[in-house]
Amino acid sequence: MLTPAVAPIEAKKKEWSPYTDNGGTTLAIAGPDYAIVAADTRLSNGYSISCRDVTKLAQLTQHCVIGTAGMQADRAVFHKLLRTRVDYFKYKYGKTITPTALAQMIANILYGHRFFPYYCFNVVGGLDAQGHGVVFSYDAVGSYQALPYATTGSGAQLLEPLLDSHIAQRNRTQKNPPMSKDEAIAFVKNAMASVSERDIHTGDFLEIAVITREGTQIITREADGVERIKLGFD
Amino acid sequence: MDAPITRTLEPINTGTSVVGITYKDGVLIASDTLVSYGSLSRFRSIQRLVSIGPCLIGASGDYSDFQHITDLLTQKVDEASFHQDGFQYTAPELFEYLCRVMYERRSKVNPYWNRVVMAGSKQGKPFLGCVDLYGTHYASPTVATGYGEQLAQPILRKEWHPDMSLEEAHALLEKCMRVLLYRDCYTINKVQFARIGLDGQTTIEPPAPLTGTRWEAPLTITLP
Amino acid sequence: MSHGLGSGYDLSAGTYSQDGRVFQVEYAAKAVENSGNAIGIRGRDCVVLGVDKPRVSEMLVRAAPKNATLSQNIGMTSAGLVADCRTLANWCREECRSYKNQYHTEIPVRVLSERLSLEMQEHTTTSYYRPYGATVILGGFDEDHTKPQLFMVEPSGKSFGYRACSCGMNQSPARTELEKLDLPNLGAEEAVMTVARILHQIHDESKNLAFELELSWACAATGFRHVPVPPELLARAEEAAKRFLEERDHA
Amino acid sequence: MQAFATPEQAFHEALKAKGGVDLGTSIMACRFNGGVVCGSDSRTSTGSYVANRITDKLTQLTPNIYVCRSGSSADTQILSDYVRYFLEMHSLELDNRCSVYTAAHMLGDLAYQYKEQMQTSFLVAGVDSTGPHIFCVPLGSPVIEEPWSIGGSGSSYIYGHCDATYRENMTQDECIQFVTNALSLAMQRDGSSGGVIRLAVMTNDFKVERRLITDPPSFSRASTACKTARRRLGLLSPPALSPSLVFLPRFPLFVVSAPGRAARSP
Amino acid sequence: MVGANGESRYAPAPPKPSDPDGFCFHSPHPEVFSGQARHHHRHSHQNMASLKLQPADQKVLPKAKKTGTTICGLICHREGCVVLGADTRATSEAIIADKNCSKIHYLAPNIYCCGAGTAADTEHVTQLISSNLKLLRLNSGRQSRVDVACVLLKRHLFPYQGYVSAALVLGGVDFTGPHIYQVWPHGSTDSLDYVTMGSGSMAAMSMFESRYSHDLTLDQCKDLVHDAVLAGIFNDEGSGSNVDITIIERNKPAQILRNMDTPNTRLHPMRFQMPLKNTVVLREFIELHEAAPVAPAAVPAPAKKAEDEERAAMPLE
Amino acid sequence: MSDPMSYNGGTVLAMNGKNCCAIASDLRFGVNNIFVGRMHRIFPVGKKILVGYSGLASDCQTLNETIQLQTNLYSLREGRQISPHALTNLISTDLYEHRFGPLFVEPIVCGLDEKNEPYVCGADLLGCLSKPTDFIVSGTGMEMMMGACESFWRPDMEPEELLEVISQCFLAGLDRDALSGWGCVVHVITPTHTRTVYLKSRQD
Repeated sequence: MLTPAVAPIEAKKKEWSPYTDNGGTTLAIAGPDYAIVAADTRLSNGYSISCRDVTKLAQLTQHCVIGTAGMQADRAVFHKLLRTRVDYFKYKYGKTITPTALAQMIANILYGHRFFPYYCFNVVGGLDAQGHGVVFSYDAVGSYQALPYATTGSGAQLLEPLLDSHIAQRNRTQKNPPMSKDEAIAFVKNAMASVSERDIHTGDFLEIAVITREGTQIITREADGVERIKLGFD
Repeated sequence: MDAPITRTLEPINTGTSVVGITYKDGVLIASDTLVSYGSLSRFRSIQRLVSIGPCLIGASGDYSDFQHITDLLTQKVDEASFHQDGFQYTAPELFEYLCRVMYERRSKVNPYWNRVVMAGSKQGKPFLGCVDLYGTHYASPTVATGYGEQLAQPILRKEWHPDMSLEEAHALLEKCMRVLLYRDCYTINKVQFARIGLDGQTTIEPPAPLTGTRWEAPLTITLP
Repeated sequence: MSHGLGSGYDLSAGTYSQDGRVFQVEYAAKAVENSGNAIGIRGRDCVVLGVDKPRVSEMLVRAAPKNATLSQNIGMTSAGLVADCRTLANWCREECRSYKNQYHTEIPVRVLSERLSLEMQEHTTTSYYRPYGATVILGGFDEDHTKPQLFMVEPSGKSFGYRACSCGMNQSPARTELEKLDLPNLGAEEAVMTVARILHQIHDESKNLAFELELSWACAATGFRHVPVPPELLARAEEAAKRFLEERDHA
Repeated sequence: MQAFATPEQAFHEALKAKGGVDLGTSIMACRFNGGVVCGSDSRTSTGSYVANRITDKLTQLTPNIYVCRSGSSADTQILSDYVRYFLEMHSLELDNRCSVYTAAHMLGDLAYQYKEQMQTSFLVAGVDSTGPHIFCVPLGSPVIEEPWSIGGSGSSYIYGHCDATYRENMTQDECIQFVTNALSLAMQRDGSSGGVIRLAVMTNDFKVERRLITDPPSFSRASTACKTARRRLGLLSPPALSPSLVFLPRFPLFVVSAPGRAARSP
Repeated sequence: MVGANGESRYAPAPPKPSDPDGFCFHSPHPEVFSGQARHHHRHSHQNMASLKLQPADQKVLPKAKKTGTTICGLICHREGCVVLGADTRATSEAIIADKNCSKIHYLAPNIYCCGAGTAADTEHVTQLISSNLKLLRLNSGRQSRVDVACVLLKRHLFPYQGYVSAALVLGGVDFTGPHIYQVWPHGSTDSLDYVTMGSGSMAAMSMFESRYSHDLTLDQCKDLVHDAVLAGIFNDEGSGSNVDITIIERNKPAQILRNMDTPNTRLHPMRFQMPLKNTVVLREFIELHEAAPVAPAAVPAPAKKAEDEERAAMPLE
Repeated sequence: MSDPMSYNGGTVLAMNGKNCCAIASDLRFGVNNIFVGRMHRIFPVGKKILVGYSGLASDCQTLNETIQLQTNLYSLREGRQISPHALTNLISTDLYEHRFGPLFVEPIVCGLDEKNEPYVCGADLLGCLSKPTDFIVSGTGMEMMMGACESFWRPDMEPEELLEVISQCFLAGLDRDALSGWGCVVHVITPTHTRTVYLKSRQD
């Protein structure tokens, strides 16, 4: 005979969730001839900062970068899986997967885990066949959408209206031409600094992946090359 | 009869903080030698820092799970060595394996209830990593688990620098362990240090009480 | 065992011949006799395992290792079909691992040899299997490190403990040489030298086949772990062996 | 909700409330200079009812190894049965006595594997070719070797006593006395422990002796005043304590001195 | 003691729902616990009815502003003074509600008090005690004593059983010398040489425990408090922004070093000016404050048309 | 949506400028996610002071009426208009009085003080005051407004630019908050006049 349960401990068991949120914000912008994916590098655990320098970006192909907020352990596995799938695609079809196809594949993988989802909130940026920037935004179970810009993570709510206003130029009578690449990089710095001012889980350093026809450059340092791109450390 | 139950899914025999830093020639980690049983300081001289092949590991959390993890890693390292093809796991590789093990158990909703610190070297540089029961992992020059994350990490982040000598590193960790001794209920004054050099040489020091703890206090404290 | 003798009764290990023999097993032993030689010596506080690996091709850079470490303290060498030897090595490794998982101690060499002999014997009883064409020499220490252990398991499943044993093409001359040794007083390095010498000595030079020597040992110097003999010692042993042969030829 | 010092106590109380058959227990094992002694109380309970008052919680695993069981009666019995069977096969294969280490780890592995379903806490004690050994396999199932070990719900009350009284290299008689005293102290204070004391003494020459102590020593000093009063009234004869069973603390008395710094003026 | 009932000493829990079918706020009825709650203001329960708006199974606690906080204080024995420190972040869940709030509250000229917990509680409790101290000073003509402030605080907090969630570090200097008290929301107090409170308390305590000694000079004490607050700011996500320090010395006005260190200034600021007249205005009114006429700044669209537009956009009306 | 703070929806935003300040609010009055009608949530308290309320509509109105009553009495008693500083303290005390059965309102006071210095101050539902130098938001769209404000707000804005910035920030946030919308009103207070502007916005 097995002995019956112990109430308090059983209750605890039910409480344990295999999910945890490590915070952080991602941002992606599609430009006319570039795409940008950016994220902070903080790894939060409750109210404490586990590590100040953990990347949320993964370059999947020459012209495609994914940024993932949410749970770090899931993200690590998810990125690893994507890398192998990208390699497998190359092996099978003899060419690199396009960002658009990859975007669909990511959605399929996420939906494949519909009933034990990856706690991952992704943005994907890349260049399409014409060399125009494309950006895709996902929920945790694979619903996705192509957008001119996207943001996920703990600071997404703060960031989204800012992007509406500054990039889509909603509610404006006079529209400016789309941002150049350098303007966009400056804007990303400003926007992420704004988020880190108001969201406690976002901060430390900023990583920006800039995707152009020439390839992908991940900017982690300021132009002078000495300093990392800092966000708030507090 | 009730449905199958999972009553020891919470840790019972637990170890508290493990603290680690890299220094000029390797990695130094420290922990006390207590395994608590609830609030009872039951096993008072347990070595919680273990040398496995190319690395040194220590963990806070459930001790039986830690024993199991130790067995797994030892087996992994041993099996590789039997083939005598010159292959040896490096610390980051073993760390990656450990992360996958932790993540797998987390995905079965039956985690190893630990936060494991792993020390070793990576391409001639010290390596120090940490993985928790969710599989969350990171490498960092300063690592602290359990109460250490709250109480030791601020000191480490403030005072650590990459060129520390062994003596400096030792003194810094002693300072942290002292603070933990003051402010963590479930620790005892019997602390063990272990280090692993860049050459993989492991030294586990015998446990000893911390010196220089201060307990001066007024004879009486009268509250208003 | 000429072709005619077995006629009809040698097709399967599941069939006896009319005079009570299992030809398949004897063929397996034959397969062992067609291969290079393996020698094991249990000296004073040491076990040395040696094998000569014929150079099957001049193009071969380095022959694959034949001595295998099975657990921390146990090694094996073998003669016979190379692939069978490898399979058995892996089988043994798995057995060592599961024993350790179950009992949290290293498997004693004797227990391993018994289990291995059971496995090999099982392959001699049904027509489904082909008997292993390999003889395995197991050597090493038990967990208490008190006494070196040496066992040899043959294709039939026969398993005995030995002070020294040999198998392969020239097992008889090797045995003759081994019998001359003062085994209980043989030190580890001395044993390495001896194994190298005997392997060179028994090697049939008429065939003029070059061979590679592979030696492994377990002794106090290795912390009772089974490891390959260090290259420097191996070179020394080979040199000494060659010198010995030259001197013998001169004499 | 009541606060419990140990998970074991908490579990025991919860199990009592639910009506499982439970070894609310005091068990103990201790090494001496030529072997090992293990002992236990003899009470098995369902809720507050004593289901068995002369239980034998010491189970022989091999001729040279005993296990003291506490936790759920059913769980501990099935696990020790399995381990006994495994060890028998093991020692047949080995053609030798198996080590206490192996026995403890086999039990520990099983208990760890089923730790979500079972509630077990063991002390494995025995002698093998390397001498006497005691392994503790508590709830949660780590395997930890100790020179002496106590377990069960009653153990919470005697840690201080054991810490203060244990000495290394005791003789067999001293060790038996130590175990007996500790267990009877636990049985006096723990409602879930009681009955008689059972002992198993294993010596390095692989002899095993079982003992049954039907009159555990009593240490009730707290009620001295009361007894004196009644004695004066002639209601009670003086207590007859065997001198060898008198409990004498061996720890030094600490002198509390005032610290250096003067108190702040209020 | 606070820690003894299973609640964390470091994160005072919000009020727990206890009413099975109503809203989760539970009135502790302090008068029941203490006959002396009379002199403080009453708390009204008139709004309890509106709480029934919610379905019984979904009870959400409205978020009050919290000061996920690092506050600390220590005594400088060498110079007989007290140093208090605090960060300046106020959070509402994971959002920073205020980047530069002040958490060191005035109680008396020689007594200050840092507050952690629910921001409104710390504000109002300290204000209340401050005014009570003032009344006592007026009545007695003597300087306020720190232990009096401490007693007033604990007498106020205890009847609320922790529901007034103010965790305080009280510090001051009176004629008996310097004092630091730690005041828990449940009303227990500790008198110590150095204390910390709030979500960053452990980070701050790590600095104190490793560096405090009785021989520190005032400058060293100030540095230590500064570093303790910084430890909270950089290691605890609930704390952030700037360092406030208050130094209270005997027979001197307190030095209030508001924002004595600002290690987290805004990075990557936007440099452009928002283009003007970029928003569509439907209607516009100008109300003059003074009699003097002021020309309205360029009225854009005719109001009539704008009204029409708006009406068109309002299908429901 | 059982949180009383988001039962009716609505957002208020106030910003500091150079010698001026501005306050904006939406006009939506809903019940959870259902649009019911429009309401104003910014009310004047004397001249040059506006108070915006977000939260449970009934409590907004209640608090407004209480405040109007008390400030009127104040004016009668003192013979002068209440200062924004005193007003915020009044609001704070009023709110804290209901500590254990709170009014679900987060008011924001925006105005010019006696010296015509801009004064922007907010309170949470228990009456904790927060007086920033830049801007303050309350209501269901708090997060959404904050991001844009953090980027677009600059120190020392003139009334024209202030109007533009607060409008753009507010409209940006409004579009992303499901519980606010249906029109938007902005008041810019300068020493001489208060300019009230209705902005074109999405009607959903």
